[in-house]
Amino acid sequence: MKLITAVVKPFKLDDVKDALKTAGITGMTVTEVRGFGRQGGHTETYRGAEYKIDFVPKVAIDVVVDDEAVDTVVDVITAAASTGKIGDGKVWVTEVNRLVRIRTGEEGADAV
Amino acid sequence: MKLITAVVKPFKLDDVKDALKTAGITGMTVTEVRGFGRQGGHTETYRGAEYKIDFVPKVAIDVVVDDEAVDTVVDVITAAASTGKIGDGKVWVTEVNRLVRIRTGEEGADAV
Amino acid sequence: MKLITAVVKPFKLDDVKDALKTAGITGMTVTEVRGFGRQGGHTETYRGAEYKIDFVPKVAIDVVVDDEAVDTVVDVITAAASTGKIGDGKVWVTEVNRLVRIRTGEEGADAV
Amino acid sequence: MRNTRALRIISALGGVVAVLAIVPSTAFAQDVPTTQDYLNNIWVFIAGCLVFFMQAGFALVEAGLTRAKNVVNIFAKNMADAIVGITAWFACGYAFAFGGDGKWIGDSAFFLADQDMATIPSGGLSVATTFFFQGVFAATAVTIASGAMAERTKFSAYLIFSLVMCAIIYPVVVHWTWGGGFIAQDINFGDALSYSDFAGSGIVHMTGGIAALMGALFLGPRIGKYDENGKPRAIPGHNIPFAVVGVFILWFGWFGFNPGSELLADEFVSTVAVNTLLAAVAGGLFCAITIWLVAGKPDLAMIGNGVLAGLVSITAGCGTVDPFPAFVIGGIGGVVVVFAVFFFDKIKIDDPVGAVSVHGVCGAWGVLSIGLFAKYDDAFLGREDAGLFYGGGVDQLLTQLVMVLIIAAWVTVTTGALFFILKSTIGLRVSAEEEIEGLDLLEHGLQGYAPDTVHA
Amino acid sequence: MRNTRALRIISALGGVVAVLAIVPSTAFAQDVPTTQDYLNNIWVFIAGCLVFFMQAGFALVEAGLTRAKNVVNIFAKNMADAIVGITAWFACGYAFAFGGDGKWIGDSAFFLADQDMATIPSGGLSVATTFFFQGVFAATAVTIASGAMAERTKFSAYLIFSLVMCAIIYPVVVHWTWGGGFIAQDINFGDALSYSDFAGSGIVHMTGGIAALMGALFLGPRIGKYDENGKPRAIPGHNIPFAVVGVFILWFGWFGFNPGSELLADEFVSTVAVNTLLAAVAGGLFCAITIWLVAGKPDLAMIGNGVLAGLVSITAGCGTVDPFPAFVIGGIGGVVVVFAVFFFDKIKIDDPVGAVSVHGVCGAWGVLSIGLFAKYDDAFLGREDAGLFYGGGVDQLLTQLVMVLIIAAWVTVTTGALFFILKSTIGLRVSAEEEIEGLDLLEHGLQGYAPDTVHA
Amino acid sequence: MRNTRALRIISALGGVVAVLAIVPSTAFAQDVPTTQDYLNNIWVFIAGCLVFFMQAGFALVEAGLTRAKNVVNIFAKNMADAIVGITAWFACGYAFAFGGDGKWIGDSAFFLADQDMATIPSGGLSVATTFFFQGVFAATAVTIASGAMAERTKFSAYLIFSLVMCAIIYPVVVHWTWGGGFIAQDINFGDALSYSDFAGSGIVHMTGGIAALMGALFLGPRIGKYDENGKPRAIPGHNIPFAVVGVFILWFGWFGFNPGSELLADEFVSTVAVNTLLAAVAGGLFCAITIWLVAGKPDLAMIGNGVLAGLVSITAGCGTVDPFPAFVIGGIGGVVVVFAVFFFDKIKIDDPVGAVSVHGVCGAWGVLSIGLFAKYDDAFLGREDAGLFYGGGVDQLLTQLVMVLIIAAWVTVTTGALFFILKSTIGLRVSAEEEIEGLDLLEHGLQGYAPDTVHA
Ligand SMILES: Nc1ncnc2c1ncn2[C@@H]1O[C@H](COP(=O)(O)OP(=O)(O)O)[C@@H](O)[C@H]1O
Ligand SMILES: Nc1ncnc2c1ncn2[C@@H]1O[C@H](COP(=O)(O)OP(=O)(O)O)[C@@H](O)[C@H]1O
Ligand SMILES: Nc1ncnc2c1ncn2[C@@H]1O[C@H](COP(=O)(O)OP(=O)(O)O)[C@@H](O)[C@H]1O
Repeated sequence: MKLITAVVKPFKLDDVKDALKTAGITGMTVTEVRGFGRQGGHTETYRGAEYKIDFVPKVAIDVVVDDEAVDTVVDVITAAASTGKIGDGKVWVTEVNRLVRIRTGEEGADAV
Repeated sequence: MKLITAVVKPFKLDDVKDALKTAGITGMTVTEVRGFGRQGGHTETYRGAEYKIDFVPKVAIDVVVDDEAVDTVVDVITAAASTGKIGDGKVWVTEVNRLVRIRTGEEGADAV
Repeated sequence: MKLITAVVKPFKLDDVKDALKTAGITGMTVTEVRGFGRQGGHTETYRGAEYKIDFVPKVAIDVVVDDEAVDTVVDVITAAASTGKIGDGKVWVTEVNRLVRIRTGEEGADAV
Repeated sequence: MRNTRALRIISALGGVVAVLAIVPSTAFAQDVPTTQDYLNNIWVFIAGCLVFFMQAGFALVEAGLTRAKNVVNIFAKNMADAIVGITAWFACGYAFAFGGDGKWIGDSAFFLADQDMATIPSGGLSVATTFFFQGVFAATAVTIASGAMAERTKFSAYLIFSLVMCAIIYPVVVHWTWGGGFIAQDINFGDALSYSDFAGSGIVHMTGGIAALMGALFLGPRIGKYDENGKPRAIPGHNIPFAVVGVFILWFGWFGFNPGSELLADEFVSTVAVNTLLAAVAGGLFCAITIWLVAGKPDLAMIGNGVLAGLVSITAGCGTVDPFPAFVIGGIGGVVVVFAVFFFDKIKIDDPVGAVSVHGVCGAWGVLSIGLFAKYDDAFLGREDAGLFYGGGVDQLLTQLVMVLIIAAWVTVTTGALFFILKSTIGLRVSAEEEIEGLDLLEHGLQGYAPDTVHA
Repeated sequence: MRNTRALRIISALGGVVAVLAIVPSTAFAQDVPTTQDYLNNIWVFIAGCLVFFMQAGFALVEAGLTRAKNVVNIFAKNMADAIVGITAWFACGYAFAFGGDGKWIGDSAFFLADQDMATIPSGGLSVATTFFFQGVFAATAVTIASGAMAERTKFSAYLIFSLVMCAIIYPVVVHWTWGGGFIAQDINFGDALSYSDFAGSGIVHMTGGIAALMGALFLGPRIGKYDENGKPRAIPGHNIPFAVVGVFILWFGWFGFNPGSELLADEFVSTVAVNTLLAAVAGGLFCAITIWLVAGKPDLAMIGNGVLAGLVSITAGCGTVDPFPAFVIGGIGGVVVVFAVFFFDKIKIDDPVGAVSVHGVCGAWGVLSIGLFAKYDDAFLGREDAGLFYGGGVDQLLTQLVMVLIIAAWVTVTTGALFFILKSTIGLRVSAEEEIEGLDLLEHGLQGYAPDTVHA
Repeated sequence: MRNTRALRIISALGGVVAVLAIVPSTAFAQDVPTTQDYLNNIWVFIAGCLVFFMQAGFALVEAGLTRAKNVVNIFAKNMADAIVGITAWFACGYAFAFGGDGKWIGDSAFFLADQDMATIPSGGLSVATTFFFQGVFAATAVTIASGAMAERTKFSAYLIFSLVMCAIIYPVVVHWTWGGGFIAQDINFGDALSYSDFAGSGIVHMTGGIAALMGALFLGPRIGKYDENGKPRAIPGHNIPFAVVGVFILWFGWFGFNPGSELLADEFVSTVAVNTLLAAVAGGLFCAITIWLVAGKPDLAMIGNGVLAGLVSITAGCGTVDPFPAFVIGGIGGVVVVFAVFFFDKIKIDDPVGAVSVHGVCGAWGVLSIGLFAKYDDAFLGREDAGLFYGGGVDQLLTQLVMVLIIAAWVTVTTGALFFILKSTIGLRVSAEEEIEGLDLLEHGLQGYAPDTVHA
């Protein structure tokens, strides 16, 4: 199985979630994160003193899926999260050796 | 080595932590997350307008362990986090190529 | 490609970020986390009743890099994040099968 | 007609004679104010302080019911209402409202130039006291709109609105009524001797509420407020504690707003206060029951509106009704506000905090309620039992209705024109990107809740 | 006996004669209130406004010392106390407390029907002023309990408690005392001429504190408050700033609560205020020292309780003691509250905000302290030097003690019965699941701090 | 000279004769206070309550402009200022300030021992009223410094500072001026009859501001405030809503601070209030314009300072100037504060909330402004048209300047010595580790915003 991690713009979360639902994904885990990248942050002045905010708010979405589902899911996310502007984010895929559903102890595909 | 990621109900965090301690785990990293899954969210009305909260609060626990410890740890977590109710969460395991303790530079098993 | 995850002390974030920038890293994703480890927490009393805070605030930094860059990046982080005191944190490396830049659809190295 | 009014009240207490009797000294030294004169002015000033404090209440309610990414903007707008509003009031607002007895608009006392600030006319208020008390009222009137325009209005455009509102739109309404202008002079039908709006359900709240309505109308709804089928979606406020504390502060301030509008320290201050208290709890109570029945939950964000609805509803009639009718008037306000909120949501007027429903709708209801429940002479009515339910016939109700229509027309036209001009020049609304990112960073360069930074 | 009391005080200033002298007019026109009458009523009304504002203080303290997942519920309960409480006070509470001079309970003025609201009796307060001032006191009394019952009480059950408390339980206590009922008439031993409880350490705070105790008792502790060995665990509050701002607001409001209870605008208003100020700082000071010594840290969450303990402790005696004794009385309260909190924690009474210790225990201490430190006639005592330390013997102390026991008995029995009935019918406590998830979502369908939503 | 002052004002209204005329009774019964006497004391007491409430405002402003990890410490320091400050005032502060007419320091009324608290001297204030009003002023003066010393000061060291400040340093300043000491007696040049500082721009705010400056100086900047090149870095506050609500509360409290300093209930209360209101809005307005031009954004965190700057600036002159000059004085304060903040940032005085700029710099400006704009006799000046711009020449300006220098010298030396001693004994600053981790956990063992704990 694979873990797909997508870092996207916060206001795109709903779109991505809905897209994944329609694609038959039944679960995901979301984390508020801060991103540093090409998009860059912006410089503020606070009471006259400057300060640079390098990080911009992002949302990370973790989805564990069967191997065969990976490509579709990646495409679905990419499509739903894209605005064409710098800072849209990344998607990366890592290997999952084992997945367990706590409630039932089911493993692998059944646990998704 | 392996990274074990568990997504559990927030009020189970203490139980899981204590169980892991007793199981001889010396460290873990915890993140507040929001989960989407079978458990579903719930529909609220705010000032008369409805809105659906798809996400429910969860806690993600990351533990890096030696390969031989994986199964016990997964079992320990599963046991401690289970309520038998939908939404108990998942545990998944991924491969870790390398682990370093920043303070000492120790690697692998010594770094845990 | 590899995903490097570093759990460090919050006030070290800026140093690590700057060090990574200088090392030519163009992007990273940061998460507020709570850590449990040797450092231990501390016992408080609140209105006379004691309570133990096991978790201490930490920051997790995720960086996806090309395989060849891994060792330098790990060293850079370790150097920048180290205070020599217990609780400096960990760095671990996991395998990334695929990386996509949402905006362009670029894959792998080009997507970093 | 505040002056005559004050006098009327005094005679109601046994006449100027009695007043003189109380303080012989004044008999031979008309220019020496009496302790009663001092008490009047101190009390009205203290009431003004409570009204001023309502600024904090408005800010908290609006901030609590909107999103964290716009919280700095909310507070900046409320702070601006106080700063710009009072400045405009000082420059010309007070002059237009109370400067001389022209029928249409005042024309003296700009910048308070050459005003005798201190001297207290026997039984009345000094210029200083009046300027202060009426000035904080003006700041309140303009602040009402900021909530309805929240989360999408350009800061610069809002500043201009705030300026014009306090400089001319609101002052004209005041001049026509409390200032003794044409509504005070000419609007009275049949047995009705005069309009009545004791503390400003119409003059202050409906004026602010209609400006809020026009603002929301010209701005259009926030991005995401309506789904593809046009169904309204909730955009929950980010801090309910702020909202509720804000309601308590407004409620507290209202005990200056209404009782202070007696403009004298007499026995009616306490009766006005009791009516205000009862209307507020009735508003909250019946709003809670209504929303509980309709939505299945006692939605606290709505109940807060209910309390304010009760307060706005009784602001006009608090000087003329008995306690029980006050309770009824407030309770009706509490029910009305719920359906008003639903209604505006439905017709796609996006009012994040319910300002139009609370101040506009219940403000109008408050003015009209006098035509139904008026019993005592509040020194506007000039007669007892003016209300329909007390045998006063429909004349007072008609008078009140016409007053509502005149004020509504004036405010609709002027604020409409203003928003139209702003929209077609500097623009009224921020860019979609800015609205999504939040106004705080791009408009103000400041985060409401910055994470702790440590540059080690 | 407030009326006689007011009169007593006036004579204490040189007698009604002097009063007439001050205002000749009244000599020939008894029905024309004097400026002094107006000042009395305006002042007591303003004091009432400050007391009303304490609602915001209570809400903030309770919210700050509890968890974020229950914050909406906390504010909903406080808002309900104001809404339901005042409504009940209007319907029958005021009537039971002040409606006629029956020995056991009042029986007139329900819904203020046919009351002459405005007229000010010479040297006294109008019905409107009394209703307002006493009404906000009632709202305070009931709010005290909400903190102790926080984080686990069913909202509907709490509403019924709040209603009964303001409708009958508290009004009866008031009738027996301030209302001139049997405690005022019959409870005085030996040299003691009357009980004394100037502003309600016992009548208001102990009453609320005991209700809080019974509530916490019938509810049982929050899930997780005690570990497997029954050792109390801390459940830290989620917002210390709220808690401290709440304390400042309560302190501010107390300057209406105590000085306003003079029920007149005379020279004793300021002396009462000074005693109140000194007792508050002493309470905070000695509480800080105590907790610092005991727990090793100056726990701010406890120090806030200390200030409130000082204020509650002096609420009974503020009219009869000298500044230094006031400082001592407050300081003792500040020490007592620390050990009271420990004690209730130990015996498994889970009181999240320390309401029982602050209002119950220190309320009783306040009433008793008069028996020790009373020096001046506060117009209850009817004599100088009534305190044991001033040669007044033990009679006053005994009288105070009996008063405490009577009130405690009444409140314990009635609230006990009420909570028992609630528990065995609709239920007093939410489900374990709901308690763990938090009351906000399931009881109110509202998050206290909703994350920003963007439906793009 | 407050007493004579009060008298002077009364004569200004027609003389003591008139006063007697108003209340014949006093003619034959000097010991019976008049309604005017009661009104005076009640009003000044109410004003004192508003000033007391400023404690909450200071706490919120300081907390809002600093980091979440130190929020408990901020509130603990403000609470301590009230507790320790008032206790010190009670023990000896009041005695040093107002105990007898020694030229250098008072020497009676320690712990208010044997004071006649209640009796009201004709036309004046009782000891109780004076103690209360002046006591809350003292608490304000000390609180000013806490903001500048935020996020790095040892709690124990701060407590000692707070104690000494209210026990001796501030009281001496008061004795020299309002207490009738040597500045009041001897500092007047040429035509100038006396210094003037109506409500304490210099006596209270500059005193606090200079203490703040010395504190920040001895502490040194927070870790990370300056980058390797010594360029100042912003450390954004964690809660802008707190900061703005705090400003509104302070503004609200200032309507007790300035008008209450009239120490009488007369017609000048309202004129002082109007000047205060106008200076505040001018301060906010011109500060906003300045920062918008300089930094390109209307920085709300700075605008809040601007409003406070306007208020501090008019605190000295509010009793002697016309409305327009008041607006100008406040506006200048609003511009000055911006550059003052930049200046102190530049010279590495790290003042997280701008206390030195707001209270120190604008406090001095306020005192001097009298030398320029004074028109009426505020009962200090003893003459009309004392200001340079009104033909009064430079004598008053010189007098004001010397007064500023004397107070500045005294406070600089004493607080400097105090901080030096603290630094070289128990230490003034927390460890670097503690500063980085935050003061809340290590100094107070309490988190400001604890996450919800559930021990299932
Ligand atoms: N190498 C990386 N490792 C981890 N996260 C990254 C990396 N590069 C970018 N990100 C994340 O992706 C977000 C968007 O990247 P950015 O370079 O700003 O724009 P784009 O995705 O269009 O290239 C960043 O804010 C960061 O959260
Ligand atoms: N495919 C998935 N990938 C990542 N996280 C998931 C996935 N499915 C579920 N989760 C996480 O597990 C939590 C519980 O899953 P849910 O389906 O609600 O109940 P259960 O675990 O009993 O099946 C979810 O809230 C989500 O955080
Ligand atoms: N086995 C582990 N798995 C995941 N995170 C860990 C693990 N051990 C430690 N950590 C993280 O590293 C942080 C520091 O570890 P700790 O043992 O306290 O000090 P050190 O890193 O010096 O050994 C912890 O707070 C935790 O966040």
